[in-house]
Amino acid sequence: MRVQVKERRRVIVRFAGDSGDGMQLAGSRFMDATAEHGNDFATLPSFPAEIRAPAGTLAGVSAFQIHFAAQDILTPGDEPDVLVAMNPAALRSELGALARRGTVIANEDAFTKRNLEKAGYDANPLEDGSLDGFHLIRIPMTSLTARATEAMEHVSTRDAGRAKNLFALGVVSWLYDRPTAPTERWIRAKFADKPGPLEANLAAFRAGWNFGETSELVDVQYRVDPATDVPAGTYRNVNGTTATALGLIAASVRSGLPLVLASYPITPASELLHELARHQDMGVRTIQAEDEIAAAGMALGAAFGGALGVTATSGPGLDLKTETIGLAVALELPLVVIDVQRAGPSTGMPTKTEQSDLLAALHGRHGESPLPVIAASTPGQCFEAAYEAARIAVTYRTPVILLSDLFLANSSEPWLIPDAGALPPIDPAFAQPGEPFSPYARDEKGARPWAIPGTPGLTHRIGGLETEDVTGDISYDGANHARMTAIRAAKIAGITADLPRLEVDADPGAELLVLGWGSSRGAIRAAARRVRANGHAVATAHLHHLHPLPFDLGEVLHRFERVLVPEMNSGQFASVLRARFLVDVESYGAMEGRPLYAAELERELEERL
Amino acid sequence: MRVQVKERRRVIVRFAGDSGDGMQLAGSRFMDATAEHGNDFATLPSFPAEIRAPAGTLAGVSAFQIHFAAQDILTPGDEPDVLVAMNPAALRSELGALARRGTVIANEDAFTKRNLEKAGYDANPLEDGSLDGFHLIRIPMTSLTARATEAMEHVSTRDAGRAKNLFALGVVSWLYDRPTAPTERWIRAKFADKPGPLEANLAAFRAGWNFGETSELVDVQYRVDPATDVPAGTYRNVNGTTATALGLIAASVRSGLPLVLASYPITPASELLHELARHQDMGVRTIQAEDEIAAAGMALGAAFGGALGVTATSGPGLDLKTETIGLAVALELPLVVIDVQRAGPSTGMPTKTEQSDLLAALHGRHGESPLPVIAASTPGQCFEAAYEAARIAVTYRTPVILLSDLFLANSSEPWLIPDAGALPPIDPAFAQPGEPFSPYARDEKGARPWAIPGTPGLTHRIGGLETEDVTGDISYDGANHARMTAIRAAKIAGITADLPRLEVDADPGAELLVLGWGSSRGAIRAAARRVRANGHAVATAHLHHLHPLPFDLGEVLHRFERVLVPEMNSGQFASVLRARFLVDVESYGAMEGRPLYAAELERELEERL
Amino acid sequence: MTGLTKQDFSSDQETRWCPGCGDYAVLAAVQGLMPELGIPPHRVVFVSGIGCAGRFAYYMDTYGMHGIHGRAPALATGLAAARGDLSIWVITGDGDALSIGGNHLIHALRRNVPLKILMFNNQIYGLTKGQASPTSERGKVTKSTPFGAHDAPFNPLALVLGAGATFAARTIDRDRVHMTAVLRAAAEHRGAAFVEIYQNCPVFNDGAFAPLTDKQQAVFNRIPLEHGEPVRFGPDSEHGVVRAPDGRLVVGAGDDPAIVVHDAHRDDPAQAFALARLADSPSDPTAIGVFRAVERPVGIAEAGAKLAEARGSLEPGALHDLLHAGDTWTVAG
Amino acid sequence: MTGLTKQDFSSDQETRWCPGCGDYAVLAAVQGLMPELGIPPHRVVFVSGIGCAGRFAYYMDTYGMHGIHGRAPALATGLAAARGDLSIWVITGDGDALSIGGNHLIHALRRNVPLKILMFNNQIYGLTKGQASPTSERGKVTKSTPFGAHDAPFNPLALVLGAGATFAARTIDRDRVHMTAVLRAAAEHRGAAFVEIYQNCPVFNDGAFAPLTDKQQAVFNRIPLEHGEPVRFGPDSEHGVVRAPDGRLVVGAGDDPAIVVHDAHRDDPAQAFALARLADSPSDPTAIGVFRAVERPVGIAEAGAKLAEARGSLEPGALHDLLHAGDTWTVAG
Ligand SMILES: Cc1ncc(C[n+]2csc(CCOP(=O)(O)OP(=O)(O)O)c2C)c(N)n1
Ligand SMILES: Cc1ncc(C[n+]2csc(CCOP(=O)(O)OP(=O)(O)O)c2C)c(N)n1
Ligand code: SF4
Ligand code: SF4
Ligand SMILES: [Mg+2]
Ligand SMILES: [Mg+2]
Repeated sequence: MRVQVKERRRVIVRFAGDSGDGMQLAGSRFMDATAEHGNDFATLPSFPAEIRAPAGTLAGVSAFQIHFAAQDILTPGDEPDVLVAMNPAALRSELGALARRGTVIANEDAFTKRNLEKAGYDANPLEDGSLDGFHLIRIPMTSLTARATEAMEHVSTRDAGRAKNLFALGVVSWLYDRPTAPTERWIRAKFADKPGPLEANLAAFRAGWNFGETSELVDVQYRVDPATDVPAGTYRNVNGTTATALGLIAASVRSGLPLVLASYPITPASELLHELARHQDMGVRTIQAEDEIAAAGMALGAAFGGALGVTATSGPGLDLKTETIGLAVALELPLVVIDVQRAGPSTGMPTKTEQSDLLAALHGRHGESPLPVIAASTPGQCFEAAYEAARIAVTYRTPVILLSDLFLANSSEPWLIPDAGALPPIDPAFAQPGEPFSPYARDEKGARPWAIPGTPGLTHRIGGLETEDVTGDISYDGANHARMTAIRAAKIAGITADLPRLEVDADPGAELLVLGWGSSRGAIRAAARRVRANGHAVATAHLHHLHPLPFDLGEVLHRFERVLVPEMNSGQFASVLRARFLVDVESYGAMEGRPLYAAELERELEERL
Repeated sequence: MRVQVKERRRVIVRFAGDSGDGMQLAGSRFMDATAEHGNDFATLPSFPAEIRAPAGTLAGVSAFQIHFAAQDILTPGDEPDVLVAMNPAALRSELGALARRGTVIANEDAFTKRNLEKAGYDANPLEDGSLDGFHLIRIPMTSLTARATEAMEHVSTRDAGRAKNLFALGVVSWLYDRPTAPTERWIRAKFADKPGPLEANLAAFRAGWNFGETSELVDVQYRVDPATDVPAGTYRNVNGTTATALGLIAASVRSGLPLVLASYPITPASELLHELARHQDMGVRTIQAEDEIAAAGMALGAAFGGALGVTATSGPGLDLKTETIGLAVALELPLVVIDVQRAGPSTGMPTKTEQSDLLAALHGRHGESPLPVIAASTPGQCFEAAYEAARIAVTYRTPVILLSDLFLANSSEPWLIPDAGALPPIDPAFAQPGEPFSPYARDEKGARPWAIPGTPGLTHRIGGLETEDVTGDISYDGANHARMTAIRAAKIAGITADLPRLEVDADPGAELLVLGWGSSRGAIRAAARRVRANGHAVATAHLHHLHPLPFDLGEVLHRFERVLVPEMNSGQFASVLRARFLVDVESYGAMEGRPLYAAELERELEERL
Repeated sequence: MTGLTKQDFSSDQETRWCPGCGDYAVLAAVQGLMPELGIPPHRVVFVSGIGCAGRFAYYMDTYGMHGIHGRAPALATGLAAARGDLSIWVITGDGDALSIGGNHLIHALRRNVPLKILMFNNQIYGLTKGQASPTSERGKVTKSTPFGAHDAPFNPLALVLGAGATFAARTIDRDRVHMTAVLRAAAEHRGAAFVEIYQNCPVFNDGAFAPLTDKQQAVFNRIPLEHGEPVRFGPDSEHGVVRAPDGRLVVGAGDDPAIVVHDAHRDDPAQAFALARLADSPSDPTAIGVFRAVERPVGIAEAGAKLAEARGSLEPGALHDLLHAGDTWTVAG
Repeated sequence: MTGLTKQDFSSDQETRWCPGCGDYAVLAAVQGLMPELGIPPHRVVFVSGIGCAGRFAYYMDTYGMHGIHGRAPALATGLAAARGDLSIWVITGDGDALSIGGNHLIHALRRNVPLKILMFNNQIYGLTKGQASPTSERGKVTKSTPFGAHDAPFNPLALVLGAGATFAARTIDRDRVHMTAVLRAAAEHRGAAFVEIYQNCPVFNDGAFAPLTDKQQAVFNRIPLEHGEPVRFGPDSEHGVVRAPDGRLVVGAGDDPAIVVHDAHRDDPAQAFALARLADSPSDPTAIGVFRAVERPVGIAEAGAKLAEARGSLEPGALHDLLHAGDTWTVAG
């Protein structure tokens, strides 16, 4: 039979199965094929919570969502059009998200009595009509994979059993007409010296593809043309973690400062430690410290020695670094502190995202200890954000807190690779022997000299006790303390002079400004796009510098009737703006441990238009 | 000759000398005599910074200031009328504070070449006319003390040498006609079994008194009549540390909960540990933990066991307790965290006061972790504040941060002793065996059950991972997380219902409201008194609950044209009010490591009137 | 016997460890031992840190607190200070106890706080998916050490003996009988008891203890310690731990006259220390059992008793008197 | 010789310790030793914690960082990781190192970070004016323990040996010659060196070490350790440390054939541990000198070297290549 081919502008697919089913792998392969095909895309994996749950249970479900389109897109998407469910638990935990009349591709072999029970189904949803609202495609993937691989000499039944994810991938690849070459290439490279898995995976993938082509079950194929509206250049796929690592290494190379990352493992920040640990060849030094306090201390000690000192963590670890960050404020040494936010309070939900550490980053230190706070907005932008954090830390001799979050860290998108040579310069400007030297003298930016051990003639002592202006000697003088407090604050506030004016994307006559920070960027822009499509005028702007704020922000806020700040917390940034500008900023806070959805923001905006 | 006697309403005396000179002792004796005499008073000791400085140096100066009056007074006073200077360093470091045409009583024996050098004088200020603007009384205290004690059989020259502070005390006691009995009583008790010091001190004290009476150097005696406008009742003298300790013990006794204080020493909070450690007999248990993290953990562990768990610290220690306080927020267990603020950032100036930990107390935890914050306003009020902190912690099953500061901790004033029986009840309301029980069910106040180990049938587990509403089971459900976040916030916000409306002391037609919190209370009221005496109308109010805020605060703020918030920081509380009420609150921040002065506030007020 | 059963100590929470995880065996052993101790569930408290091991507390139907990473000993110390009437157990991992929690561990042991501290040592970070721990051997390749760990590991028993632990023992997840005996001894110890449990993590560090658990190798590598007995091992006790002329403990013949006799109750911890240092990693013959068990004052308990006493004997007027202590004066109305 | 003098290492800051404080003696000894080491002041860094001892850093005319309480070993570890070309010294107190800083101390030693850690042990909290420290003896009355400390103290050398310290020594503020020799040995050690210095605090704990410093008593109480020498002491070496039949080290006669010969370079730390445990408080005969000094890999330094190397050999295009690593695709303009 001839299948009809339909066109689609944008599609969202979610692969879901047991942690053991290889869904992340299937998703990643689909992503690479999609990249090669030339669509724009964004992806979001979701892993089971901390502990490995028993196979087949809801707690054990692992999923990978990809949003791809013929135009540039901004988020991994809210509601999938297609859900691949490798077992009942996957179906049950993910079905809620599926779009109305969406497609379910289920591995019916897995819907055994035992598995149904484990997932908490009394009846088989594939049969009891509960899926009538959806387009259900049942495929016995396990047995078809087994059949496809049987009688292959190297293939064990175990190999066959573990290849069904490639079968699913084959089906979906056909469904959206993805190129098969990248996947086959990958399989060959990956299993070069493992003939069993190699043959099994190849066979399964092809079997899946052929099944799509021949089976009557799948009667439409969709075409999603390559995106044409993306800027020219060379791209690669990155998630936030990789982009952050690259940004730090770039800053290290460009500044000539060796990179020393001292961290203590914590989900989701650990990945950055893992990633950087592999780059010894780039002169990167990673230390797994005994705890977060030590990690911050080691990074600061390295900075004293003239390195780019970085420490990365998540909420609970940020709490522990507080005192040491305060010391860095007093010492006025460069230090980059990265907080990959997750849902709190306390241990909270370590595998869920949130933006609720903002006020802790701004104010979570005793005494008057101001420091710059920067927030990354997309996976790819993490590169820029990390680079900027390093630039400010080094230029102003100050600790900088870079806020990322679990969503950014794990989400991937195509990234336009920047020209290494064109990155803004970072000059450590170490104090030189022979120059007149006082430890707390200041340059025009208010920064003090960075005189590193080993420099003849510049021996000096610094510490956490209040220091005398210029000399850096210990001082208990009240007037000096007031002066130093003002000097520290002015230095940080002065960074504003370095910052570009705020980019505002405003329709003529727009009365509502939607102001975002951090990972809500994509969702906000997507929502704005939609309300504009509905014919409304709206303005959006996004902040990457949360302290100090862009010099023209106040003026921008006053230009609009209403200002809405969507954030994954209870309105923390909104309160900062209210205090600073006395503007009645409205806040939309979502705290469900997931990224903001374009759809919910669309609703919020519509209500206000 | 007959000395004339003049009347004074209020007098400020500062005793200053080397750490070794016993100034704190002289001052305290003077205070007790003043209390017995019936004046109202307030005192403020100031100690040399952390490390013992070499004798005779500026860094080694120790001082004690007392403000006493025939009317009720509010602060230890700004500018002393009389400065007792036991050596050149004392004169040099304290003279700046002395009132114009004030009196200097100097121990001229100590103005030797060596001491003058140590203090950095090239010429002897007693002779070079540099004190012409003041009324200078030179007394050879060392030699007169020696003479007064010579030939006493038990008195060694060492005893004599160390008694000159009592000579100075005698002079000043005569000058202000203090009763001598309390001092002589004290000497006899203190040195009961040390005949040498006993005789020496008695003789020195009397010699000083007689010197005042007979010497022509001192030609006026001042009378400061007993204060008549203080409320009736039984009084004792307390500093903030003692009052806090008594408040905690009272809460423990009234609630029936044993008091467990776990602390790690830190200036100025250590004193509370020392004070409470002495009260084993009241069922108080103190633990010196290995660090502040452990201290917070131990207090929280004790709370789990059904004790009143308390931990006390200062800025750097508060930083370290952050994560554990966040755990307490998640566990919803009672915990009292006391922060005796000192000047930051980092180690800062450990012996100087400040109010700069407010935002850290409010926001210094990752994630959404709201908790009540209370601030003590005077040394005596620390009793009430500590009691209230315990009451709220127990009633609402929440950590509470009580903010005090170094000034409050060390400053003393007469305290009207409350009736133990009349203190508000504190009911632990432990969950009882047999009652229906879910760990995260809630009472009408939103508090969860406190089911302590040892209770049959109520075994349960709690932890820092997000908990399911009611059951308390671990939950990674997004909707549940949003609900729990809201529930935790609502519980804390709901405390407002318990709080009295805000007392406002407003003159008819007052347009300026001076709103204070913490230890600025006395200075604000004194300043208001002065501008009123100058015929201005002004309003004052003082907050003891900083989160949640009194329900009528917003309405109060809007009643006035202008609102001024004086605080010993860069305007932290002002920013809280601006964010919450969008009122253009003005801030006056003094950050010189000293309490606010009534005089500077008077100036600020005058400018705004 | 108490009429209590294993079920009385098993909570309704579904266990969430990976299939084959050594933690299951420890849980079974503890739930099996509890009824024998004759302490009702409501007098037992499990305080745990964060890690796979930390989940243990949820599976015991006793009072429990799942604290924060590394702080369980501090939380438990506070509980012990407030309450002398409970049986308090701390569950921790090698990272939780020795990395972030090192300070609290050594101080809880120094103070001899009456806690039973069970450290599940899988020589890896399990919960965070496979980084090196302070007990990971030098050169180990993990997610955080792709080129091999370059630091030497702790010898946990040497560390705790150095900290003054009054009870220190080591056992193995796979040996239910041995583990139960060691845990019972810990439960009966008056002060702080530290038990290192070699625990296999099949996912991130499988087989780390094979030399001690694998049928073939075990008999040659396990050196069982019995108080008062010569330290012999091997299929026919042909090997033994002997003291060399220079004073060192070395592996020698089972019938060597210089064979060491184990004395767990000896005041001087030096020999226990030497036995602990026989092997720094379980690849060599390794001593297991109770290394040290000595009576020492339990300061916190004593003070705790004083506390209770004081509370008990508080006069009605005590608070009034305290408030009025020292010089007071009265202003007439 | 280097032409450097004591003055080259003395800063212009006025020393602010109490009159008679033992810290002065240590400062003098260190400033006296430095020139001999032949390292110019600008290659020397002193990192200190908070406490009276912590002020030390301000008095050395070298690079210095006065950190926060207990964290000096962590700060110094980071510095050592970034820089292999410096001589890094950590100055800490008994509270700074063993109470709040315990975890960083044991990990710095485990990692064998090339730091010279000098712990000024005055068995009290000096700077905060007299609370108990983890080395204060049981029963000690202090501001924080008005009824006497109820916890047992740490034996610092036993603790650090348990943590795997490759160099552990003890000396006394009052013995300039001994202190200088021990500090020199520490300076020459390749890895982490821990030196406990008994330091008198005349204000809050005067005479704590009198048995070892007082002319009369010292000869009877100091047990000097010399590598390769039998451990003898007393005016005429009439006493000695001997190994009892049961293996314990005890004080016996100087001519006892079972006398112990000190071996500081021995791989097995058990004997050093036993010597450290001879006395838990300096009231009894106490061993002083270098207990252990063994060569071990200095992981952080090796990695540090790799780091420098890698930086050196970075190709110009390296960053460009890294950014373009993996699958890339190009969109035509
Ligand atoms: C303050 C803080 N830092 C880091 C973490 C992340 N974390 C949780 S468990 C763990 C270590 C787990 O290893 P281990 O203690 O050996 O326990 P296991 O999982 O192996 O049983 C870490 C680093 C955390 N939860 N909190
Ligand atoms: C985080 C923190 N906690 C507590 C303190 C207060 N503090 C300063 S030094 C010190 C202990 C000093 O004792 P030790 O380390 O023995 O040094 P010493 O003064 O005896 O030389 C303490 C508790 C602090 N500065 N920072
Ligand atoms: S990761 Fe390892 S330790 Fe953790 S549950 Fe799985 S097997 Fe057990
Ligand atoms: S308090 Fe003690 S340790 Fe500190 S400086 Fe004075 S004498 Fe030295
Ligand atoms: Mg582990
Ligand atoms: Mg000390």
